[in-house]
Amino acid sequence: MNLSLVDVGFWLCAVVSVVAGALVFYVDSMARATYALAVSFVAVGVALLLMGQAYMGVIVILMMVMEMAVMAVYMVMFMGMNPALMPMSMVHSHRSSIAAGVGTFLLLGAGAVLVPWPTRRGAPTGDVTSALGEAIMESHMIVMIAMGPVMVATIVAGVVLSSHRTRYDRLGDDLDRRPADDPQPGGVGR
Amino acid sequence: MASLLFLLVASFGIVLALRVLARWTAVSASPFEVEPWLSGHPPTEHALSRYHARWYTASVVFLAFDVEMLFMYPWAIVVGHLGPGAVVEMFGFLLMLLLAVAWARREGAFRWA
Amino acid sequence: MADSLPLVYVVPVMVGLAVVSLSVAGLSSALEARDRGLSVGSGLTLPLRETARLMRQRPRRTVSADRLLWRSASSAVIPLAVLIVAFVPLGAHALVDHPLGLVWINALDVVAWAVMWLLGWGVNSVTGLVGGYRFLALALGYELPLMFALTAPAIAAGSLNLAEISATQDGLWFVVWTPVAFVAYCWGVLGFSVRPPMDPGAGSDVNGGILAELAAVDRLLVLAGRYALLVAGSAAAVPLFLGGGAGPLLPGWGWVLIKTILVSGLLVLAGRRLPTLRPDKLLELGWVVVLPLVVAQDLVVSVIAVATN
Amino acid sequence: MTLETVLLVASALIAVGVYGALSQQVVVMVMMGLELMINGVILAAGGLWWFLAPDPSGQVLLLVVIAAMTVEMAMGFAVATLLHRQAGHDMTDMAAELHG
Repeated sequence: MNLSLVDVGFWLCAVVSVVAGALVFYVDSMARATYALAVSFVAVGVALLLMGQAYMGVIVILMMVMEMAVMAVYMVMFMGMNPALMPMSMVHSHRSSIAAGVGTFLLLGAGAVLVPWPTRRGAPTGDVTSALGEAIMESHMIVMIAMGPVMVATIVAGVVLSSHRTRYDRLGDDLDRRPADDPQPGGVGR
Repeated sequence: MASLLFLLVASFGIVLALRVLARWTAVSASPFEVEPWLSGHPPTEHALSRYHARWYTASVVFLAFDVEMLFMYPWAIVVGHLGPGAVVEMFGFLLMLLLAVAWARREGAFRWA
Repeated sequence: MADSLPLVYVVPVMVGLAVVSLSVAGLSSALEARDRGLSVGSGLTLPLRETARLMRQRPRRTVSADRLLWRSASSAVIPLAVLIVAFVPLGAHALVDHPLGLVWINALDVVAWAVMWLLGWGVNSVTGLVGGYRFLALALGYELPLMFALTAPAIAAGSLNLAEISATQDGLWFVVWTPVAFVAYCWGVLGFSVRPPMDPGAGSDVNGGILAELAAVDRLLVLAGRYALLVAGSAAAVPLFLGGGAGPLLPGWGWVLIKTILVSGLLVLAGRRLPTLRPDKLLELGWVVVLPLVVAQDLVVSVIAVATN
Repeated sequence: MTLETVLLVASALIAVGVYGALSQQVVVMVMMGLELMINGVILAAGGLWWFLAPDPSGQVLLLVVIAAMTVEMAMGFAVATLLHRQAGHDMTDMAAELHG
């Protein structure tokens, strides 16, 4: 068996991503849990790089590090207790969850090994990134068109859910109070 | 990729070397354990229990908006030869998002609340 | 990636980054010294003396600090700057000549989010944590304009490779017709290197914020790393907006070096002239003024790119 | 590195995610479990693309997975914030009262 550098890199990424992923639910500190998940994502990003998907690899690293940085804030603010000082167990139905996890692995793993995968058809184009750019602009334009409303809906729903003061609290019943009444002044128009 | 890996190792190596060197040059290598500086007050709680971020809504808007960067980079390198259609599509998409941002602004999403 | 520079060039690049960072730090403290009526010379040598002092200082740690994350964060600032510089072409080629160099630079500047917040978190001090949160709040404001600013040169050049982007600016630098993107980019550089005026996260009103309680070699690594990040960000601006290694007489790397020094010097000067920008003031400004402006800049660039193609 | 090994690693990630999503009590930790599962899906989709059909469609699919994940995070955070505000005794409300 000849092991190439790519194989070594892949196995390294594989071990790091799974171990870091498991650490998320093992460590006591919320910051450590979040950043363990970030490490897991970075390892998967590197694995994508090794599989000839440079853009996907880099963008996974970019997006996930950014999102985990925000995630850490939510973890710290909303966990309601302080595991940085005291070890905690915030787990319920531990045994059945482990059983579910193991079952999932056996099922998916068996599928991965036993399914007779077809052989590769086609080869990657020279420039995967620009092929992707052309795909989202031409043959798969529908994805872009669908994603716009989805993101607008996410922004609107997210703001509605997460803010406890609406425009009527800020601008008055007739929406004509200027400057707006905010707990803390700032921003544009002050 | 190999040179990137090499640089990663080399730069962390330099940092490690500085840390090791500092053990030699410092007046004492054993760390001095102190309480955090609080104008002389003794800390009575953990640091995180005294502060609350005030920009949750802004971070939600940010996360929703930054999805667009996924599409922006592949688009950027092909727009030149795809022509006006690609420009119209992308900026229509962005305009929609900016309208959502303007709406979020009226709801006070970018204010401390 | 066959075009990457040979690995021996790592040494001069790292030495260059260190020397330029020290010089920029010297400029900054010399200006500070002049404003305080001290001798400019003492300001110029302050970074060297500070280095010696911090290497001599006894290390400190706070009670129940998260030492793993704190140490990891303070160790990561300098490597982050080195990796950004690795993608910057010194003339025709970079240390790492990747087809997606631009996206890499964006990904690396995002890593600063994690590093700076962890610096504030790890110390287990309320002032440090407040600094970390301030940094993140500021990052929410500057990051999207920075991303759109990075896109402008990519659209104009039709490439995400920094060497190709700098080669496209034959005769006309992108800064001339993408000034908004350039300013937004510089704003982002000041943001991720936590330099004034984008440094409320390290403000003196919160006892140094993310720098609180850092001492000895930990403090040295972070303070030096902040200057290195500023220099690395300025170096990345050179192929993006300032024509890369283009210039008379000198070889490509010489011009990259000169332009890098000029940009980082200008950013230090600007930082001394402007008041500290607070996240609560800046968040909305970034979203409803700067972001649409940068998007409009991208629109102009892409219309020109389509028209000239 | 073969398709089988990539999918095995992806299954391991998904399995750990399933454990986390089922066993955790706090909303944000449940989200971490979900994200770990999506992490596995990203790896599996990348592997399938590379080993079976390296054409742009697979990449577009990956983009959609990543976008879906980000949307999931934004909505998850929004819901977590809402739940926290509804609890009525959190720091945010206390902070708002102080400003009153």
